[in-house]
Amino acid sequence: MHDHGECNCKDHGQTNPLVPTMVKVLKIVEETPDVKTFYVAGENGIPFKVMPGQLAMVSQLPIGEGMFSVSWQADDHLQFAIKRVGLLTEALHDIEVGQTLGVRGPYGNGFPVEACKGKDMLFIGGGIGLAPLRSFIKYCFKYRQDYGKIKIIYGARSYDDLCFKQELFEEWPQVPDCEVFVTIDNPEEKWNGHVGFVPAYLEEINPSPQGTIAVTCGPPIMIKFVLQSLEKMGYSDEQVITTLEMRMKCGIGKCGRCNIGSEFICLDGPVFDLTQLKKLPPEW
Amino acid sequence: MSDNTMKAREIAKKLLQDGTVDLVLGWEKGDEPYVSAPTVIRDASETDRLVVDEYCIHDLAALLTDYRDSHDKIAIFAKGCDSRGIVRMIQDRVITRDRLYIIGLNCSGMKDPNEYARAASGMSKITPAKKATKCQSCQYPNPIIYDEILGELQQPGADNRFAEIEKIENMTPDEKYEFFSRELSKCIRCYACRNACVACNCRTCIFDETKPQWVGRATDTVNNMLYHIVRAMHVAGRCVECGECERACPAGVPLMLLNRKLIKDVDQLFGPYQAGLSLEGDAIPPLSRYRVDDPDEFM
Amino acid sequence: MKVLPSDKIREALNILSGEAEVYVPQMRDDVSGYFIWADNPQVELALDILNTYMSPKNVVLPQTENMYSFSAVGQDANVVEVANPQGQRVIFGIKGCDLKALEALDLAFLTKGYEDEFYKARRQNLAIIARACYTPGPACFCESMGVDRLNPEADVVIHDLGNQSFAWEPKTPKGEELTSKLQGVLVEQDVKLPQAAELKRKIDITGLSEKLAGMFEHPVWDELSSRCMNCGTCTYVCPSCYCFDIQVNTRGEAGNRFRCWDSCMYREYTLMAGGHNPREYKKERFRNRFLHKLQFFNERYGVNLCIGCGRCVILCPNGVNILEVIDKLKEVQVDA
Amino acid sequence: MKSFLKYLGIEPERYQLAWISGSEGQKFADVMAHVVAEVKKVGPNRKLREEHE
Repeated sequence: MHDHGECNCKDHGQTNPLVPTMVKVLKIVEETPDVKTFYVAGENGIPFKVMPGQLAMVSQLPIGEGMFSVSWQADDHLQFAIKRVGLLTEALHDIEVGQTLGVRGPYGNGFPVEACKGKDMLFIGGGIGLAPLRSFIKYCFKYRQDYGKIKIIYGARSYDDLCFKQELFEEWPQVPDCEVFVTIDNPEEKWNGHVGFVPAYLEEINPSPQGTIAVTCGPPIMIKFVLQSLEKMGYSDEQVITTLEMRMKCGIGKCGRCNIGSEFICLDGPVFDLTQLKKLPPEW
Repeated sequence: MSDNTMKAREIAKKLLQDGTVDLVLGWEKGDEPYVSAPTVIRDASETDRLVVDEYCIHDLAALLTDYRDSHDKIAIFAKGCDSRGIVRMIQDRVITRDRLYIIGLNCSGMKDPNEYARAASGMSKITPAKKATKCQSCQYPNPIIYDEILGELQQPGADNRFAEIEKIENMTPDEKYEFFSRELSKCIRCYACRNACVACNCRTCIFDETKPQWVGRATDTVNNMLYHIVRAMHVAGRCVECGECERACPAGVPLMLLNRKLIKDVDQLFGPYQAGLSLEGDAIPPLSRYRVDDPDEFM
Repeated sequence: MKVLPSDKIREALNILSGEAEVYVPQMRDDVSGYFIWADNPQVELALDILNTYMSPKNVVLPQTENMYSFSAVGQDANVVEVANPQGQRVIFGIKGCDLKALEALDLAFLTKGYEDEFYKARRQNLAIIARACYTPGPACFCESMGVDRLNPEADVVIHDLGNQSFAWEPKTPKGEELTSKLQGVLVEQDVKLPQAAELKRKIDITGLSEKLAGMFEHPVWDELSSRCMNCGTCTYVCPSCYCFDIQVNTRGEAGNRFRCWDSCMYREYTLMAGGHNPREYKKERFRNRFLHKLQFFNERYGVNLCIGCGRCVILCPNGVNILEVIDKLKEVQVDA
Repeated sequence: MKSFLKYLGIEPERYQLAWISGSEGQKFADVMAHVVAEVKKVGPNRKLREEHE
């Protein structure tokens, strides 16, 4: 069972892991027509500490609960980037600042931030898949000296669908030794950057696997092609990490639905490296 | 029935060998003498697994929904009630008639393997009936449509299907509610009745919907009653009275009391009509079409 | 040895019901299950049948269980009250196979980093009066699954002496406590325990879990799953199936969040909001259930999740039989 | 539907259908008054209601 890093998921407000603690929405940033980032915090700051890549169950009590990656854990608030796809997310997109939400967590193993120290980092994201990666990217920037060169390859369906545009185009390229490559699926007039799918763009850039860890997250179909491309480019299984998405209800490895084989995404995942993934049945 | 088994195997082998069909949907024996279970055979050499005996009670048409998106040509065994199920599937656009090779069985009434399994299990003290409850007052023992037929013509039984219904109709409202709430509170919401039903062939069932969620998943009496009322109304006018829902129910809920009431109402209100009896134009279920002379006393 | 005479059983249950909810096997129309004795003591006890259709898992995992109530007014909302099912519970007449299933549920709910508080509250103060099983049924294969049917691990083990009276054998301090509560009805008798009948069904599953690990893509799964119609009967009557769903019940500005049984056989069990479903088709769901029973749970907790009670074999409307599935899985060649 | 609900034990007065066009305001008022009177006669409904424990 993966250890939970330094996070202390046992001492959050509630003893019962299934009961949420209340937080208030401080700020809502509209990233794209269907993605918003919510800044939430409890009365005494963040309800619990979170490591990059970990998840939390966000609930609007009368509507429902959903599992989301924590896009970033600042000192005084948590950020969730949520795409409008279903019953709960639609309701969440209608709320305003000041709304009370329930949060419980943190769940999942999170990215192996320690093991990646000293390595070059290659982040490959698709659509809303950038949200979990962002928590690791900003962690690398926070401890910039611990990590080598950073490359970020990110794609979305259209220019409007690109998440975190402000960071993507202004902030991240300024970070020392960090390159950002952005692509969209089909050409648009106001876009003069690269056009094409992420896996193809990845093979075009062809970053060398030497001392590099590749981290990918996006729609399942994109992950499958990216994994193939990485293997073609000589990345060994240990060098490739992905974070997966499944339907989750309890978040504590009990309700049984988020399993790939005998592993639960919410408890043993969501982060797996390719060696682990290959041992599991191809059913995700 | 054993010569039917021989004939069934020959037909199936021939159909698979000359490629008329890609798979045969029939029954094979389980490891108990009273168990015949549905099976799919694609390889001509395996057709001697097939059997046609007195325990072949399942309506195989219900499994056709698994092949709605494939192009397999299917040979399917069908008793009287099953053939009405096939009509139902065709009328609901699940599968087209030309993809089916129907081997009809004139049926003299089947035994319910589940009843025998329960009796033999030691978990209940019921004595299994010689003829399953659903076959007791069967009106259509001979298949409605078929490409080939096995067995001699059978006579339909006495028609007292609605005796129970009338008995309930004469009860007071409170007695009726008390009866149904007690019966439906036994329901454990395993949806065997829905999955066994040929009329329940929607791609996304209303009970799987979450946006909005029409019927709660809690198993209290009201949610259970709502589930059964909504399901009964959805199959009203389309239910072919095969009785599989009641037979499949692990909790013994008398579901046919609901379905038969609606069959009686549709028959009386919307003109003489029994579901799944013909594929011709005018046999469309009455609640799926509008006629000027439909009753509307509320106008 | 102490004996609980048949005419004193009702009295004993009434005594126990004084301070605890006593669950007993009862027949409701033709469905048998474990119900609270105090709810309707007039209903006959179902002690003369092999086992109940509905397994006793509802004692520790009710089919619908309220978790917490909340109020949500305007922009703010808060949890009002978290359910806390304290109170003593006694289960009377549970058999060795169902008890082994309870151990599997304990592993699932109380280990691996998190404890389920609701389950723990129900499980901790549960006294178990288990019934030794001398007359197995045709579909029973519990001993092949490692179940000790004659000497189950319980607080008290009772042995049916044939005339509806039971030899009473306390095993744990809690058992002694129950015995002292009932010493008014228990009588001292020297007693000859009945001869245990042999199990008709034996099945050897050694090495099956390892073999299954390499059989995920094997075509046998198409054939095995062809007769299944994906209803939830097998998962709901099974004593060791524990998957649950979390739902909300909102009435205006208040409501409660509850959990209820769920089945991996349903399509929307793994259907994601965006429409992606890792187990979209019947074969995948059927395969996942049997792999969970015979491989996944074993890999994760070291114990098989199938305890050989035979309920799914008896109650499956389409005749899916786990014994035939196991035989087929063992017999099939794995090329890779 | 009306006959089915009656069959289940819901008093028929509780479930009534009426076809009223947008312009028939008066008929709407009459039908409403009629329904209210009928339901009052039958008394408060105890059926198909979740009892809050």
